[in-house]
Amino acid sequence: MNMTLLAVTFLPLVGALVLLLMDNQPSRRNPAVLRWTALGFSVFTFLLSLPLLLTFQTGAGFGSGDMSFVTDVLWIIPWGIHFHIGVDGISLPLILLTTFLTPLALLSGWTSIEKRQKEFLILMLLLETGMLGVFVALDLFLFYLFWEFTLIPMILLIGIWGSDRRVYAAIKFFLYTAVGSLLMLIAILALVVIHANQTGQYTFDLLALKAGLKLDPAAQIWLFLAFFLAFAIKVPLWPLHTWLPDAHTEAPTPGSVILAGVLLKLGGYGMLRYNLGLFPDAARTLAPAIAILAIIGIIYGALVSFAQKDLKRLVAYSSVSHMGFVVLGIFSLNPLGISGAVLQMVNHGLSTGALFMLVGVIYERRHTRLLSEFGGLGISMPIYAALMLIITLSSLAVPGLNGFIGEFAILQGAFATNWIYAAFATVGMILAAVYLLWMYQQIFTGEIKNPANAAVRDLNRREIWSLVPIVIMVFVLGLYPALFLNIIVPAAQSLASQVIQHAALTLQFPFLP
Amino acid sequence: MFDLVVLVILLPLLGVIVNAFFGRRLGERWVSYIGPGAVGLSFLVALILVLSLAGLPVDQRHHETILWTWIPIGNFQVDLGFLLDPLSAVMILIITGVGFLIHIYSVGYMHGDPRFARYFTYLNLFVASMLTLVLGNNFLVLFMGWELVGLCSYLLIGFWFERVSASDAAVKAFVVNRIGDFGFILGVMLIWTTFGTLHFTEVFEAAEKSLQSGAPVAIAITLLLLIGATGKSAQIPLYVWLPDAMAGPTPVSALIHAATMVTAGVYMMARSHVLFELAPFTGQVVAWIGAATALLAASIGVAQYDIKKVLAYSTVSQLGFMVAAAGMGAFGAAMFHLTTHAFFKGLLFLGAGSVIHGVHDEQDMRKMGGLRSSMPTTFWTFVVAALALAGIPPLSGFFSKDEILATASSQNIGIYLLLTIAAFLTAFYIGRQVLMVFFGQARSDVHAHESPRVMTIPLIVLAVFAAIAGFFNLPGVGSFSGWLGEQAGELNLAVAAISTLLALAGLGLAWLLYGRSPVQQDQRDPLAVRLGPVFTLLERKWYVDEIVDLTIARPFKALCSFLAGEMDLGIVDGFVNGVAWLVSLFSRWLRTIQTGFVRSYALAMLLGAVLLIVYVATR
Amino acid sequence: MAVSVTNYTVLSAMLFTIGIIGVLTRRNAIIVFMSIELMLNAGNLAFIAFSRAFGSVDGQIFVFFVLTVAAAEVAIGLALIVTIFRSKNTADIDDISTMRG
Amino acid sequence: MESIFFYATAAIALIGAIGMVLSRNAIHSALFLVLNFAATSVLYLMLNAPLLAVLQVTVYAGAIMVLFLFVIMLLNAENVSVDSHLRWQPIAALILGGLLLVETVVTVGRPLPLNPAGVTPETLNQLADPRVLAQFLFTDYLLPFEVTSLLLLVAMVGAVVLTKARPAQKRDQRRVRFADQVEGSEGASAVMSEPQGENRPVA
Repeated sequence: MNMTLLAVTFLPLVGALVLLLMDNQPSRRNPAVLRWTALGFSVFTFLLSLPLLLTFQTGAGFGSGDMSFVTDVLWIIPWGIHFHIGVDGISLPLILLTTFLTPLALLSGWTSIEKRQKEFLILMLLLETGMLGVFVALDLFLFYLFWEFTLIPMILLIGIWGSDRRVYAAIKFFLYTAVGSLLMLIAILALVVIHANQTGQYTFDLLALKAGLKLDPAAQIWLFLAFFLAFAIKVPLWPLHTWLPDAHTEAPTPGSVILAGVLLKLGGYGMLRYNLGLFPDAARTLAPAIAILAIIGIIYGALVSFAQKDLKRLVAYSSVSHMGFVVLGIFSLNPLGISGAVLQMVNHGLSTGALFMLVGVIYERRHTRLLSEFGGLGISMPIYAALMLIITLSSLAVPGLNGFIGEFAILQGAFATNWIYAAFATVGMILAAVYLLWMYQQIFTGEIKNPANAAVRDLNRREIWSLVPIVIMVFVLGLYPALFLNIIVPAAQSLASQVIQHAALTLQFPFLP
Repeated sequence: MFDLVVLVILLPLLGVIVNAFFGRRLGERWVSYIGPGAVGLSFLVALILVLSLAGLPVDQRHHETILWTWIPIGNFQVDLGFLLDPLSAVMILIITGVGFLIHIYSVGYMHGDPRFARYFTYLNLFVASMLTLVLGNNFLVLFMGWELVGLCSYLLIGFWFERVSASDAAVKAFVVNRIGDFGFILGVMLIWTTFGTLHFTEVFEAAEKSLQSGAPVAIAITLLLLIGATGKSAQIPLYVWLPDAMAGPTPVSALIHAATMVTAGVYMMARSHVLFELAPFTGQVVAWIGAATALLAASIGVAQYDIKKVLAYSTVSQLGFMVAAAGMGAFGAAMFHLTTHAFFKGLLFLGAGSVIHGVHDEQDMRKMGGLRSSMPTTFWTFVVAALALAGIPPLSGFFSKDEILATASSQNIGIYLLLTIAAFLTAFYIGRQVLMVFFGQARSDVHAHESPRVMTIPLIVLAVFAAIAGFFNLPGVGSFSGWLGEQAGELNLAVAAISTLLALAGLGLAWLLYGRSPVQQDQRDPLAVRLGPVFTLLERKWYVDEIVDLTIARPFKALCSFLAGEMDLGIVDGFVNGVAWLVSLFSRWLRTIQTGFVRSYALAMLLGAVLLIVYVATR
Repeated sequence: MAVSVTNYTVLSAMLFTIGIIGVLTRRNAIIVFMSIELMLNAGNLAFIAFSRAFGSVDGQIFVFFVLTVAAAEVAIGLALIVTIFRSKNTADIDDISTMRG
Repeated sequence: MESIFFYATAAIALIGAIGMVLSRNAIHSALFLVLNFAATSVLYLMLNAPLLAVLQVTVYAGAIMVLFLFVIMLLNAENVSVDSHLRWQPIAALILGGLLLVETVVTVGRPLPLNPAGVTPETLNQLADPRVLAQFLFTDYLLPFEVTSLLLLVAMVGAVVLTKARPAQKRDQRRVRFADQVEGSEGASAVMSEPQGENRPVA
């Protein structure tokens, strides 16, 4: 029983309950009391999660069944469902990302969310617990519970606070995700039943299943695919990505931040934890096909981004491209690629989250997302331009900023597996420069043609301080990624060593004569 | 003691931080102390370090400083570390020295610009990045600097971002450089996959030990690195960004696009010369690319009117000389030419900047003329640099260029011919420029004035170096080559005589066309009259930009909008929406079953009951 | 020839079928409703027949419950018919088809 | 003797049922149904269930059918057109009904003696004894019994609520408000949260 992790996971839920009991009509003296309460809870959650990082013992992690901060209670006895949570080097960075981004996302919606504020805040906090739950769950039932739990607040966030086509986007998001999830549910049940047939014991516990399950190759592949579909939709992997631009475009700013920042990572995390963890043989068999899809996604997302006229859609497609790197890294099936993928998830969460916050800033001022409406903002909003520049550069993987480390590790990992992967994926890195700089150019450079652009205010203090933490992390992770890599690498190594036996740490150097 | 090398980078970085956060509040006066001051201090530190390095025995001139492990992933370990050895010593002296002068010059040039502080932020950042590039002790730190200088170049080209042409040029520069980086980064990955390390010394040791000359992997690595070099050092086919980059402030062109950043490719090849020496095939490719670029760019330079465009193509051309030298294995000669070029081309750009400043932001040489008398300092320093570029002895350019030509004459006569023609054209176009700008009558009614002293003093200092730098590496003595551990070039009298004569001929031809009877206002260029369509072809830069636009840019845009429109919305999303549409079609049909007549529902129930009983009874 | 339980169940089945046919063919809501009562009654008959056959009182208790449920159902059902008749002015169930898809 | 009596009663029950279904007039239908119920209660007597026979007459033939007659007369719903929009409905009903009959007869039509071996006259007497029935009802079946009472209560309240006449005007008002809630749910809340918007701090 470890209280820290439990507290981190459920504190936002407590916050949501507290908000639920609060008066809908805030007092005249302190109109922002609801927002401050929600922010307080999320900040406190973040502070609580810091000890996780500081006291984390760099164990071998999930691969060896070595998890930290474990709580394991038998929950629903007849079916062997445990309340089993814990973290390892793969989930810890993502947990920190979640607790880090949620307060910032709340800040980004500080004034832009005007209607139904209380419900909004409650949903955001519920979403945080849901996401944290996915990352900490070590029981398939619990995992599925949290997995679906993240879906509902997100749909409502899009469907209630979104822009014009919000209902279409929300339903599309829901249907896509639900289709994947249901297949995963079937696969989970199949796993449990197969395990029960083999051992006579019902259990949903991930570690027990992992240790005790013997699957024949065909079953592995089918189950792998059922899990994979759910995760691939979430990531999203080409060609399952079309919900993303719609959802991102229609979602309110905080929703987009969380969606891009954390929700997409649930997919990548799921692939690592479940696809690689439970079905190593199938992962090995299918890795080339998946890697090719990932590479198509990388290039395709970048090309399509370039042709977008809507700022949010552009960033959304850039996510398709960047998350393609994550999938490629995972299915390079070596420690380099996997570590890079985890780091890239964190980096993408930071940079794309910040990008959406920045887009939200001008949307709030100009009520348009069309690139053609902007131009010359560099004159009227210098601070904004500077922050946007840093985030854009982080997103296009300039070394010294965070984006580079993850992408390079992924590319290097992919190169070690098959150099052709890396060659094509690197094209994505070039294209990132094309579309991101093009975007930057459209917004900030040139003369101010539209008088509305001359009148926009630069960032206010709240907006600056909601972005500064991310900018700091962009630099910290760019120059000292060991902060996370020291945690990630052992877990990645043990995971990779299971997938590829006896090739864990020594990669072949194929060219050496 | 040598750990102080960190300070060399840290000082400009400190300038960046101070200027970025407090620049606006400090005001122009303080910024103009902090910006150049940081680089000046950095230069002093660098000078002390290099002098003490020179005091060591030859085999100990190698010092590494490691800050921390940058990327630790299992056996992939990359340090954030710096290497001070003779090669990087030369580079840091050029960067901080020339950089310092250009910073001072900028104080005058950028005077009164509303974004004065931001300019120095970027410029300091550039110096820090360039130092990171040359000081990195492994390929990845080099790559970090490599990308960061590209970034600074982007920021500075697009410094006046209100101008669409400037921001276009900035994006073009960054993107074209990224295309080069594609090769470079793949090369880096191949290096690690091959040798298991990215650390320079370890890689080169392993390569020398395990690879034979001409090993395929060596060729692959070097070709990939070459792609990177063609991007950064503006070689065929990736040179197209450099002429456009002139949209930035002129001191930037001097520092980044003449003296330092564009030479990064040459530096990188010199740094990894061990690998290049193992791949003679790549050497051939490099040499031919360099020579072809030298000639092509020189030919375009002949027909330009923009004072900076001439210099830009000249830079491309001179970089071609360096790259050709590197390709032929004469890394010492390449580095030497790099050094002298930093002086005289930096000076040329600064002179051009002074001219532009003097004639109130006019860049068209057809509207200049006769500036000799109104801008004497600028004129004399410009002439020194021009003669150095043309290769007139005993100015610096003569020695460095001659060393390259001598190598070429002994190794590859084809390359020698290309380079010699390029040298002739160089003399011609720089003569044409000097004559058009400084001689004859003023061709517009702008009242030209000499630049302030803060700008002319750097010109004078650079002029001195442009004049005497050749003596650092006299043929047969070769103190510079010796410092780099290379053999001194030999004096090939025939080659020297031919090139000197050709240079004089080029200058003479320029005088015949432009000096004897100076071009009048609204008069057609005499060369254009004589060459006709060929001149137009050269003036339009062989239509390369148009060809690129037609064959790459447009199809690319079309592909993108096809993918975004027909493909993504049409097919991929269309498939999804199609499935949804099918479901709703089925549902609409299914809906008609709900007639609303209770009795038909009852009938359905009865049917169900009948069937259920059949099922139960027959089971 | 003694009367067997079969006679009763067959009779019950016949009554049930007649009830069904009534429900399906008649348009008068009240007659439909009465047909349903007939079906319930047929069921009751079968219950009691089996109760007798097995010598168990359980069948009768079921019938007892069915009776009460039928009473409740009639009360609610007729109330519904009355309410519908008020708004639609008809007792024809074919006229009440607003819930079609 | 017994069988003749059975067949006669069964015939009357069938006539009642068929008459109920075929009558044009709803009143006739109701009366035929009463006939059927009466015949059925005779059959209950023959099956040793006197209490239920009595209940059948009082509850069904008495209370319920009177209720039916009341409603028929109240609504003037004696005659409703017989011909249907659903042309295939009667034919399908006959065919399926016939099939169901056949199936039922085939499945449950095994001869089962009315007085099987285990059933002694004593048990038959017990079956007929209301006290035995009552004992079961208040012991083993107490919970269902209570639930049933609750059900009847609910039905009673429900019938009252459903048939309570409402003034027309009031009903219309309700309808409008309902529509409001469906369409303008956001509008309502926007009004609620407006003061929040006004008072928010200038960040």
